[in-house]
Amino acid sequence: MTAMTMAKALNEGLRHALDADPKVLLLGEDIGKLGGVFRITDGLQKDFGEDRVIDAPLGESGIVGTAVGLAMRGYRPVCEIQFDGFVYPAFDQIVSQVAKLRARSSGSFTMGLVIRIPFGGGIGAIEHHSESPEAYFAHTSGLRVVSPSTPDDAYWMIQEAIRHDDPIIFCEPKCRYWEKGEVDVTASTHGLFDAVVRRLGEDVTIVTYGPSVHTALRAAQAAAGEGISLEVIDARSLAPLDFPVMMRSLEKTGRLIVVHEAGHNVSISSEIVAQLTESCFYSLRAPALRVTGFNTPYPPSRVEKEYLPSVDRILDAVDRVMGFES
Amino acid sequence: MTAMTMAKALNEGLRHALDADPKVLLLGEDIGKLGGVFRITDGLQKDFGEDRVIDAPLGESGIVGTAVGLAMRGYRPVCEIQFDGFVYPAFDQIVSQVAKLRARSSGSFTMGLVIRIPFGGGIGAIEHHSESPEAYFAHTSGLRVVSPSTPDDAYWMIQEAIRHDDPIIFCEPKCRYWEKGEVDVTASTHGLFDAVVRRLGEDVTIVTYGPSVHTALRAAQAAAGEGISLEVIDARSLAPLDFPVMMRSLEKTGRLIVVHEAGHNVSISSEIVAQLTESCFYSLRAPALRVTGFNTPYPPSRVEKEYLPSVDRILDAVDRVMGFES
Amino acid sequence: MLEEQLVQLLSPEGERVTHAQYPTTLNTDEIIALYRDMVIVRRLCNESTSLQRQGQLALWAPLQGQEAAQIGAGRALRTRDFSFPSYREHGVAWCRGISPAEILRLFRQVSHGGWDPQKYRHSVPTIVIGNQALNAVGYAMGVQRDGADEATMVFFGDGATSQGDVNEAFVWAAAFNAPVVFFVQNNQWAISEPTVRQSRIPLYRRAEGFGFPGIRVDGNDVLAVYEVASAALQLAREGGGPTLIEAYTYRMGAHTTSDDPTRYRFDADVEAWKHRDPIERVKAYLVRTQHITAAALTAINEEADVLAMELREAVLAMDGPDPLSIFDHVYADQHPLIDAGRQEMIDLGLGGVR
Amino acid sequence: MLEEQLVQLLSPEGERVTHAQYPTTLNTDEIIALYRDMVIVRRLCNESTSLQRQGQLALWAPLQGQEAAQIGAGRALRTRDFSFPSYREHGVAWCRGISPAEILRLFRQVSHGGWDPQKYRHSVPTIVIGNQALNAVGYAMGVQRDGADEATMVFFGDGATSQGDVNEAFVWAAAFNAPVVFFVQNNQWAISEPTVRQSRIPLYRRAEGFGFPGIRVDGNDVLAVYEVASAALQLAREGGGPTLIEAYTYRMGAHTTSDDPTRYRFDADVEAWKHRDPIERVKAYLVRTQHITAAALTAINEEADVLAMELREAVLAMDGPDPLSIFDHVYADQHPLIDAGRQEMIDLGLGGVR
Ligand SMILES: Cc1ncc(C[n+]2csc(CCOP(=O)(O)OP(=O)(O)O)c2C)c(N)n1
Ligand SMILES: Cc1ncc(C[n+]2csc(CCOP(=O)(O)OP(=O)(O)O)c2C)c(N)n1
Ligand SMILES: [Mg+2]
Ligand SMILES: [Mg+2]
Repeated sequence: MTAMTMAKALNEGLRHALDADPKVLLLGEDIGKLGGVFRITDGLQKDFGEDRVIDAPLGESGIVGTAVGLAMRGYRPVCEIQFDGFVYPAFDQIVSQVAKLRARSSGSFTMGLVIRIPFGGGIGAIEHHSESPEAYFAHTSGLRVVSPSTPDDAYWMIQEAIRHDDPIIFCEPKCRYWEKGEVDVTASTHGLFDAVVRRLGEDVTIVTYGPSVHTALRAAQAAAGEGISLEVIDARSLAPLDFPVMMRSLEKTGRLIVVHEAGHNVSISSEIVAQLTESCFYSLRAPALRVTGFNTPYPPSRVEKEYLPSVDRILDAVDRVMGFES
Repeated sequence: MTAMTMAKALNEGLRHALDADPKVLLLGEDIGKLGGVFRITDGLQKDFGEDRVIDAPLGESGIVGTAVGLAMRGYRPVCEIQFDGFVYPAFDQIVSQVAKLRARSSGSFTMGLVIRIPFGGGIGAIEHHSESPEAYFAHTSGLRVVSPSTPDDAYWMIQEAIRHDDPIIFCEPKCRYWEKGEVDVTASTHGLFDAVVRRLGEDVTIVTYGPSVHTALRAAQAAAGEGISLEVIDARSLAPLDFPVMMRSLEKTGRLIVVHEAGHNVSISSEIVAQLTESCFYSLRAPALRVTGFNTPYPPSRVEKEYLPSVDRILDAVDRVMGFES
Repeated sequence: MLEEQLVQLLSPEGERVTHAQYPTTLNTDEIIALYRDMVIVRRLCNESTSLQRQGQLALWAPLQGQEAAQIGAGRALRTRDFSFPSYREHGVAWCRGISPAEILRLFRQVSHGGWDPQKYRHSVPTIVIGNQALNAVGYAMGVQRDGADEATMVFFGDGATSQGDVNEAFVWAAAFNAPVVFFVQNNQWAISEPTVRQSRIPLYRRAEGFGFPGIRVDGNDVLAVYEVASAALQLAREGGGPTLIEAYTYRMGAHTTSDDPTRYRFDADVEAWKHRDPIERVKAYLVRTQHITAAALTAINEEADVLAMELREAVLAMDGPDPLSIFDHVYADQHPLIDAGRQEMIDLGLGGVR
Repeated sequence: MLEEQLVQLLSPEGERVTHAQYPTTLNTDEIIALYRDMVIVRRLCNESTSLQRQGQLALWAPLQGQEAAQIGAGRALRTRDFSFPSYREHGVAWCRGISPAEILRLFRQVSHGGWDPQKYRHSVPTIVIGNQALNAVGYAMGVQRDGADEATMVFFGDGATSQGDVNEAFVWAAAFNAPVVFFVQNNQWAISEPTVRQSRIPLYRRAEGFGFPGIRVDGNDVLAVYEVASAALQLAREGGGPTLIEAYTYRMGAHTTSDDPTRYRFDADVEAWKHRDPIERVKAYLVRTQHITAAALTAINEEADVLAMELREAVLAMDGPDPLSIFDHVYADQHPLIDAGRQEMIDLGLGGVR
């Protein structure tokens, strides 16, 4: 076990991936000398060269579009999108090529590429630097979407994602980059697409992911003080969702709250609630609630605290599901 | 009342809009002399000139991006995207500018533009010509998304959308373009964002929209033969969704099926089910079901019949909700 | 005036023209082989149009008029090169060794692809205009990293030059000096829109602005296309970087079988271009120079007819696909939504080829 | 060598240079006014950097080194023209009459915009690189349709020229002969990437490939920028269509206050560019020619100091926003999700400025 930040864990994970497979390449804006604006690729160009750690011209469609071609040639490109709000110029390549080329070619082309997106808010940034675009990708058949919430997950999930033969949208909770955690560099504990129960509880199941896992755990601690026991599930994989883990929990607690930063309208939480209310119809003792960002564009960061799901808002929802008469 | 096809109704609606307001402009590929590949703009360039009915260079980001600028200048641009699968190059402009410019400018800029997208399958087309991208837009705060299912709605909704000061994604069910229906050219019956009960029923509420309304109505007819009464609601507005109309129905029937062509994962039906199971928790007598396209890329059209929600698949779901023990 | 800008080795009347930079490297047999290719792909194209008219294909995108551009470029490619088509490059696919029936699988909509792109080193068609230009540059960057003696060629139309992706592809190719050849067939129409709607200057000049060479070739002159394409491919293989080739040609038919070109262009223009027919041109040359016999001409036509009949039979026999196959290649690995969908389809009794 | 390509009217040492195509139209008072603008915007920029360092701003994007480019272009605009900034054009905003405090609203993150774009005829900042180029062309197409005697100018950086949107903007501007001027500040860096990563030839030449004029001006020479921009704007107003201006300049500071340029560039380069400082250049000219007195120079500096102090006070006093305001301008019309969100926030007790 080694303590490191998520940023460092990702950096180490990428380094291992570059070491393990000469076909692994990194592409992105400012990922070379600068090491990326978050320093996730710090030192990698120096050690692996400009041909493997590629400073890209300023165009996201170009980054993903050339990564597609590199994947066709048998490479394993890892794209860095500098911030969540800058992935949209690449949306066409992602939806029309990345997600579909394997099927179109009846499996002849392997789209073994990873698109890393530092996502979510809470860092006091300006517009377009705090978005949560995961729903767009989760809705797109042909893609997989994952999000680590701890340094250990970051270290392992990035390596597993790079090794995987499917295209993976890798959402990194940027507000957690600098939090430290223990990393077990000897072996990974969970499968890439497994949901994980982060805290056992009896009364309410909280399903969440990425930046909000930490918030939910703090809420659970606070709730425990009031005698309410929250089970916190880190979804980790947003597409596919690991419903069996969530169902087992819900069958126990009978109450569900889903938490994420994206607005709730047509979102990951919509899918979780829809699917679980179908699968656990008998077990549900109260309507499932969602604690999410509001359905507005991400606001100026001076008011992001009020926009984002907070411990208070989660506890408020806990009160509501606990108080529901059923 | 006049009988006309949806294609003709849209053409007439656009003509009225062009007539009524000199600021209305149409932009799109091949919308001039050709009248669009579906002939929705047939004759309009001839009558309103090349400055108002603009054959665009081949670039969807260009179409939407210039429309944004025209809207800033006080015009009311109506963009035609030739087929659903070609809207993605414009995704960045739609998400980052169209949806956000009003808020960013504190209301100084009005994004009174319409993006028309012939959407959905069932016409035997090749890849990228049968997609259902509505979930992407419905998830995006700042946009509104509507879809007519009848010629009468097409005629009125396009005019209302053009007059509206918010940006509207206008999803036209292309497989219904050539079906005729009565159009009341004297007055519109419903508000642009109202859901409408297309058929009254007692046992199960079917919520659907666009191309699937027709399918649901046929299923309702078939079910009636077996003594089961389906209430069919045409959502019409996909963002915002008109929940009060759906709730009233569900409180009566206690059973819900949502039908659409897009895959169900993180979709409009996810949101409808999540919201209605929360709002109508007491009324629900069976788990809500979804009958949708499969979660794969849209398949070769030789098998689209099997991919799309059909009368049989709806009836199968009806059997399941009716048979559910609660 | 037009001709001045164009690299041309055969005049429209089939006279040999010399060009300082591009001597002909082809012998008579090779020229006859190109002629044969062109006759065959046109014949197969016509057969496909009629198959579509008879309801056997969902759609057809005819190549008529563009045979010289496609065969010239397609034959300039070496086996180990890799090529990226749009949706109209049936002639290039033919050169890559893909069978006509495989080409029609997409148009019969039993598949979105139709052939194994790795086997033929020719990617599956790209329908979203312009996407493949960036994919090709990426592929070429891979070739470059492999240190391989290969070139990548990507095909798109005049309309595609307006797409952001194509222009980003130019940026990337220039920035990385990628071994890629951009081959634009300027057939003068993007469905109903003339090229002037996309650009007010000749398209080959676009490359200058990005800092790499652009060249305009008479796209109806198979000898010229072959030489220009060969030179650009060789330059790419040798590390000379990208080239943009504009093959100036004409779409003699409709955009696709869904299109009605009478709505937007004059018959007279179409007639005028018949005098520049790429097949007639090389035939005139071969006949005038007595490089080909009447018997050989007949034999080629007959061979084309046979291939057309074989194609028809293959298409009529082309079944399926099994609806269950839509779940087969979405992911490389197990996926719960795929498993559930497959099971649902089986339960609904929708599987199986009918 | 570099200078040869550049339109220059003042040498780095402040000597007047003549240019056949661009005579100076400015009198001494006007040149002094430009100097004053430049001194003020630099002073305000430095104040903003220190406000950021003190935690009063979320971020700051300094313009240091680019004052001549921005003031030259900004003053060439007429009131009725419309301009589209990126995120660094504080100097242009100043010229448009926007108050320094309004400019800082975005950087304090009390707003994503900061000023009323219709009032000042200067759009809100665009952060997604390249988007505004297409928006500007659309705006210019509106001007064209209105038959108005106005030009549109759009600002972006060297990095932005790689984006699809910027190149599509070139396509559209050329196709419609839109009255738009593309003003690229080539400050030689896109964060850590030198311009050569985007293009291997000078950026102004990109326009040629799209069929409209491109011109490279010394972006550190305010006189030259003013004249080149004025001419291009006038051409646009008169129906002459688009121009691409590349202002060759240098980002003397960091990309933003979040950036650490020591990781990717040499101090020596930064030092070298100090000799080309745009403010020193015009000052040297004014002093050498005795067009300005020492007292006047001091007065300008003092005025700048006062403005900086006023800015600081305004920023410190800048409150809010009320969290409830996030619901105010998302839609023009009633929307149930907005109503519900607002109500939820009120119920949670989160509203109100703190
Ligand atoms: C992104 C996108 N937008 C629109 C279309 C619809 N479309 C198909 S072909 C075509 C015209 C293409 O013209 P060009 O590039 O000249 O190729 P050609 O068909 O002439 O070979 C259009 C607009 C598309 N396929 N993709
Ligand atoms: C689409 C997009 N991708 C990435 C970014 C992140 N980013 C912000 S500024 C910048 C560099 C821009 O360079 P340039 O265009 O030269 O403008 P400058 O900052 O030098 O004024 C980048 C990559 C962005 N804002 N938008
Ligand atoms: Mg064409
Ligand atoms: Mg720059």
